[in-house]
Amino acid sequence: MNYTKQIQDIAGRLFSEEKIDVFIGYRNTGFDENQVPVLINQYKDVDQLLFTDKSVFNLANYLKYEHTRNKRVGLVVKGCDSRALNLMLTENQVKREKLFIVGIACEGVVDETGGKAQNCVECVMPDAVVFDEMLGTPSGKRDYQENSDIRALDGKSLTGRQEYFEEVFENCIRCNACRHSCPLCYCSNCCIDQETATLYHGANTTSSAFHALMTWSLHLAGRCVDCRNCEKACPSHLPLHLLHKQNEKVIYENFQEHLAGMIQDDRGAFYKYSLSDPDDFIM
Amino acid sequence: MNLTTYSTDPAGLQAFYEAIISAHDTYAPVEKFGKFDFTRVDSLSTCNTDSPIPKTMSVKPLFFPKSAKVMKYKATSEGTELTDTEEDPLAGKRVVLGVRHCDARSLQVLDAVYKWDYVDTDYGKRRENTILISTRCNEASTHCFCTSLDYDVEQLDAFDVAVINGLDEKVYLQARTEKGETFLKENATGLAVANGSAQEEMKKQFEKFASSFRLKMDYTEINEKMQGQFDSPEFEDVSSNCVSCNTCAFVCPTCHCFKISDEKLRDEGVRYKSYDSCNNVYFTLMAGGHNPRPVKYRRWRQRAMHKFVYYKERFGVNLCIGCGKCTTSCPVNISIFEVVNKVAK
Amino acid sequence: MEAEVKEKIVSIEKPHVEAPPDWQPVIMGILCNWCSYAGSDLTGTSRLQYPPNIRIIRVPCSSRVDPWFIIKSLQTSADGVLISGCHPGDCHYISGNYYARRRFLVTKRLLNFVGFHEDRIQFSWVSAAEGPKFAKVVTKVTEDIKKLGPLHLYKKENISQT
Amino acid sequence: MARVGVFVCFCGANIADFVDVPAVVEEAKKIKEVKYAIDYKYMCSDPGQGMIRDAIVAHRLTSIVVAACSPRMHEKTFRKALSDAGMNPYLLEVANIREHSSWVHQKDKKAATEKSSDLIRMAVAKSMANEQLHEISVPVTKRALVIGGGIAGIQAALDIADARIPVVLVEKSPSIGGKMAQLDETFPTLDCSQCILTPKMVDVASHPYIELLPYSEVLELDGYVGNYKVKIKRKASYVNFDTCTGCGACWQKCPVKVPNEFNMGIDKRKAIYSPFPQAVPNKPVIDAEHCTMLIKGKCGICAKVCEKGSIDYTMQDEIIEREIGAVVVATGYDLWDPKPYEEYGVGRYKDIITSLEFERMVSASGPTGGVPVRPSDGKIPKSVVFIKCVGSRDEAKGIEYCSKICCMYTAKHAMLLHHKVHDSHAYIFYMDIRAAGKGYEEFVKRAQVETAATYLRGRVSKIYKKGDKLMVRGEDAQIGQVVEVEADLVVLATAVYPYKDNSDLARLLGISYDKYGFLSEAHPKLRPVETAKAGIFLAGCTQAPKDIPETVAQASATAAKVCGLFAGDTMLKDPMVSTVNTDYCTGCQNCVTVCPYQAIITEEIPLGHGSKEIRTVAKINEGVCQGCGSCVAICRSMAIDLAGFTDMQIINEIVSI
Repeated sequence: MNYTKQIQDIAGRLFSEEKIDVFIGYRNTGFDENQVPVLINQYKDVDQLLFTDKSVFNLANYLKYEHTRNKRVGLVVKGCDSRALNLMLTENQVKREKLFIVGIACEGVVDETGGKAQNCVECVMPDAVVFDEMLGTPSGKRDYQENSDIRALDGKSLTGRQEYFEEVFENCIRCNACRHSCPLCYCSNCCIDQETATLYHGANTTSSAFHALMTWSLHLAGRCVDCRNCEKACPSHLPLHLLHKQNEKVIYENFQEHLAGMIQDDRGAFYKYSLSDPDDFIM
Repeated sequence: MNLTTYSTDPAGLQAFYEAIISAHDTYAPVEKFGKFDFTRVDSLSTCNTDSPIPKTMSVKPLFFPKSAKVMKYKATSEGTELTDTEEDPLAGKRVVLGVRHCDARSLQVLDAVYKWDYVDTDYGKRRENTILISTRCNEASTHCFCTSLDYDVEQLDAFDVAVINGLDEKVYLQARTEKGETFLKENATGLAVANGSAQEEMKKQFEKFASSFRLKMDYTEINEKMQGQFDSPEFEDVSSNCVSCNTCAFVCPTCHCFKISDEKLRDEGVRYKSYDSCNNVYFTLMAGGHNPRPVKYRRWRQRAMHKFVYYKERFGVNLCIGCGKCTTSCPVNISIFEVVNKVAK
Repeated sequence: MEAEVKEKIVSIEKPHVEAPPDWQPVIMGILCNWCSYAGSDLTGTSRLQYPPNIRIIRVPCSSRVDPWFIIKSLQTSADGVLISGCHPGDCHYISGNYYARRRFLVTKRLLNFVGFHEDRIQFSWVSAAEGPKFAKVVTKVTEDIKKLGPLHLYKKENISQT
Repeated sequence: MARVGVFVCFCGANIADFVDVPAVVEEAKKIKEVKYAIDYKYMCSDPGQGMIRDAIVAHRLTSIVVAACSPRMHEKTFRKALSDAGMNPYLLEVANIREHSSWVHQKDKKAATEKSSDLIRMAVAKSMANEQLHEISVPVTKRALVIGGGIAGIQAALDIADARIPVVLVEKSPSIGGKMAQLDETFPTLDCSQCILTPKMVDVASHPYIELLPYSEVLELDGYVGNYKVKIKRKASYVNFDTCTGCGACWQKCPVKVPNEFNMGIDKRKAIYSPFPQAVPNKPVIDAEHCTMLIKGKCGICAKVCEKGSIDYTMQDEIIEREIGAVVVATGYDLWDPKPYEEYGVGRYKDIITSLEFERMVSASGPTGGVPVRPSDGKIPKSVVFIKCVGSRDEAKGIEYCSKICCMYTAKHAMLLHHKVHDSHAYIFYMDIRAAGKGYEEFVKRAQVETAATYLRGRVSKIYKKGDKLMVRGEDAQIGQVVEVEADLVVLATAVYPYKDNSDLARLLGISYDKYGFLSEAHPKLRPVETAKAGIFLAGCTQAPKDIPETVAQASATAAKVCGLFAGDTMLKDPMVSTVNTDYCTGCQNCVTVCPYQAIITEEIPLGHGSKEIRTVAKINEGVCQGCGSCVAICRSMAIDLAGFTDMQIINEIVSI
């Protein structure tokens, strides 16, 4: 997977035709194998751009910040990124006409060890679902498969899960990197920073980490697109995807909903209902 | 002050560590979720005293924890009554193994602010009761630039005992403070005092280490040039791909900004002091709604200027020790080294 | 034949401390105004008896219940939570309980996933006419939670005890 | 500083016997914010309320907690007490220590006392976050819409219009009158239906405050109580009502014959028709489905014979809009289709008819001139079997409920049959005779005596044909034997069923309906004419089966409700509605999606103070919001809060115990 040249061409064309003000892509860090996001403002910088299987970070996140507000933006999105973008469009966070979306038919990115990342192995939609121009050959939607970590944890006893997660929440330092790196956490005033939360869970204790992460994962239930920006950002390397994949699993299995962001104007499972939703857990 | 150097081999070092662990409250890097935290250990096998640099968190939480109780209060119909919190869990006598030189230096830097106009007694007590045993690195990591900063890495006395690898599988334990000297006298029983070649071997080791750095700069130049760069347009550029995630400040060994929060339950409450970060939008939000740093570049400017200008002006040292933890942890690998070099151009 | 032997799933929480002998659970009850609160009133007017461990909060509709309230309750004094609303189709506000039902399922499963026994988070539909049902539900929930013992997971520190 | 007053009620012995009230008061005094706590025997009594009023002034209280019975019982009472003392009534919280404590923990006084203290603590904590709320005043459009021109709609329209409130009366058929116009005589007085109804119909047509829209349907209802906007389709009648005199020349000459719905299809009407002679308005309409001119473009006779030139074949449906403040739904009923009763031979035997067909036959103005005849051969029946509860009270084939009016009208039918055909005999199969009502039982008795009708208690199991007679086999439960009756005519008292488009209408209006399609009242006992949606009321059989007096009574009740609603220029509404904090709103509009009342709209505001850029945020229409809180719970940024049940209030309650 290498679309470096195509992306440079597209960005160059867009700048020369004055169709965009800023282009968001990836560049090399210059000191190691990793790639980092880059925001390009002018034609002469387009040769920095590249795209390979190390282009991991979900660029839709940058549409939250002041750099892109009210500007015409070009950006590169993989399958998962485009689903997040789709939700941002549905939730009126960005205007479609201000975007030029370069969609990628993604073949999966690599994780830290250099192997194919877990979320890419389990990816349900490698192709961008919203785009102006598509690069690569779309391979189409895939079947939903249960996350292997969830299956492993489900197999554990309740005590086992409890002990595991106690360690997770203990190790959270409440830096909020997870929420800041999430494209769908775009609220300007997060509920966790409001008085209703801080009066009772204002400090960085384990108890407030639990409180914050639970609230966060429930706010992303039915919306998380499994791009794992949060996990990449977490300085404590916590397995945050577990919370989201668990919610995704419950929603997928019980409500027969589309996975988050797959189709336009689909707001996610919590914002609609079906008369036939399961009722057996209610007395 | 006469500081002794002892000599041993890796097995002897292990035995030394084991003896410490059995005799003292000992903290050492323990792997959790793929990164190493300084945690209380009961045996050497559970920790890694030579944990990889990019994956090791700083020692800061042992002195300035992510959340600490400051005081308690109880409100009744008569009024509000204040009490001290229970005993500080970090105040006891303890030994920390596997600290890196840079990390230890950070405490020296922090001492300046903690013992400044207001003396933080909790912090002071924690410092006082801790013996730091530092391992000198053999090779610099990708984002390391400690040798380019305003302290002598080789002769650093920010820790009590230095562990340095010599030639031929030799390991030297060198006391760097009197506290360390006493500690080694008590604990390094059975270890031979190093012979004359030790100094030379250690110097060689340092030279080899110093030559392994990818990043090098002249801090005096940076300090000087940064002063006039408050309005530099570069800040906007270098912060453009920042996601304001706060990670850099939370993992930084020298970042010491905190927030005070009162957590209450019924009529009682605890006041906590917890980490905060100047990269947080709320950090400078005022009660009236005004925020002088509502945008990323201003927050980045604060971060860079504080580290290399303001702190230097006030305390004479840089608030950066070149450990590279922020760059490693940053989801988009923004390097403070790159930032200051670009700005100071 | 798949000879996969699954680890036996034992649904017990790890006991943190022994329950004191006179321990009584606290159950947070959040009831919708139109059905369940009215139903609980009817339990009272009918003088039907149930265990005194529940503390009832009135909300207009089960859809007013943010999963937050469940988390907050479990993190403060509650050992268990009971949320009750109108039967499907009976919602005073047309569709509130349908939205609530989805949230409840996901919340319950998530909390169970991270280590809470599922009996600690319970839901019921109680109509304004179901006074006896309300008494039965509260009795059952109380018994379930008594069996589980005090909840200690992620509790906000109990200040007076430390 | 908060100064809370706690008032604990003994409720006579109701609370005091099972809860140690003085101990609860002492416990309440320990709460930091509580500056005054006291108990009293009956807090809701006048002296009790007086204590609250006095304490508010004497102790400068900032919020009040009353620990007594359920807030559903006396919240309003105590709020009034606060108002009287000059305090905002919404600074009150009620701790329910009767229904939730003393009455349900009668065996454990200690636990009940502890629980009561906890409930008070929660109420005090909640009151800490209480804010002063003010009833919302909503402007009112003083015009009512009545849907349905049967007796319910007519009565409602007349009563409202008599109060000088303009009424728009919408009727889907060409004439008002409804089912009552089809009846001959009415029980229990046997007065002529037309005689009592037609004057009312004329009143409607001539009333200066009523805008009659016959041959029209409601398409859309927008807005909220006091401020609805309705879209009405006026179906093309192809006759200019303004110039038409109703002379009748057109329908006399029209060559197309169509089964006459008004007469239950017993005879024929023309393609241009007025449903019945006393129709109001008495103007014909052209049935577009059958008129050859409209289908094939040939004929045009009516236009030729019309002296006024009122026929206009090019007329189109017209959509008109009206602003209204309240709606009365009076869409009435249909008869249930007895098809599932195959064993009766419904559909196979012509001489099995429904009660309404019988009604048309015995009507003096009916198709048979007031004489019942057998549809098969036109002979006058001598032996007539009436079967009651066809569909009603039959869970297997029909519906569960009792249609209420069949017992009475069957007795009436027996009487009418006796009057019209003196040598006839009526057999009536029944399950029970339900004749509760003024003069009803007497009427049934009278029918039994006067007509000597044979009442057979039991269900009919089978009807079969024998020669030109129908053999009705059923059980006579009183003698425990199967009986067979030879009948010339069988009349089925089929169940009263909601008008078939009722559920569609309900959805359009945004009100609820039951599984049959009857529209649901807000409360079965205490709010029987209101719906859950403010400003929409129900009259007549659209809500449940009813007889005429009940229908008229309910219609008048709706009129009273409408007049009450319109009594002032604005109307006051509970302030427990959602509010948006635009600083926090991200404009994701998920709240717009989940609001069941479409009460949330969006507005554009400046991005920041003085900024030229705009952003979109949610805005609550206070008049529409019913305060369910659905939007609050799904708002991730917590930008929406529900007055009276704010996040802070509920969390305060949660953490207070």
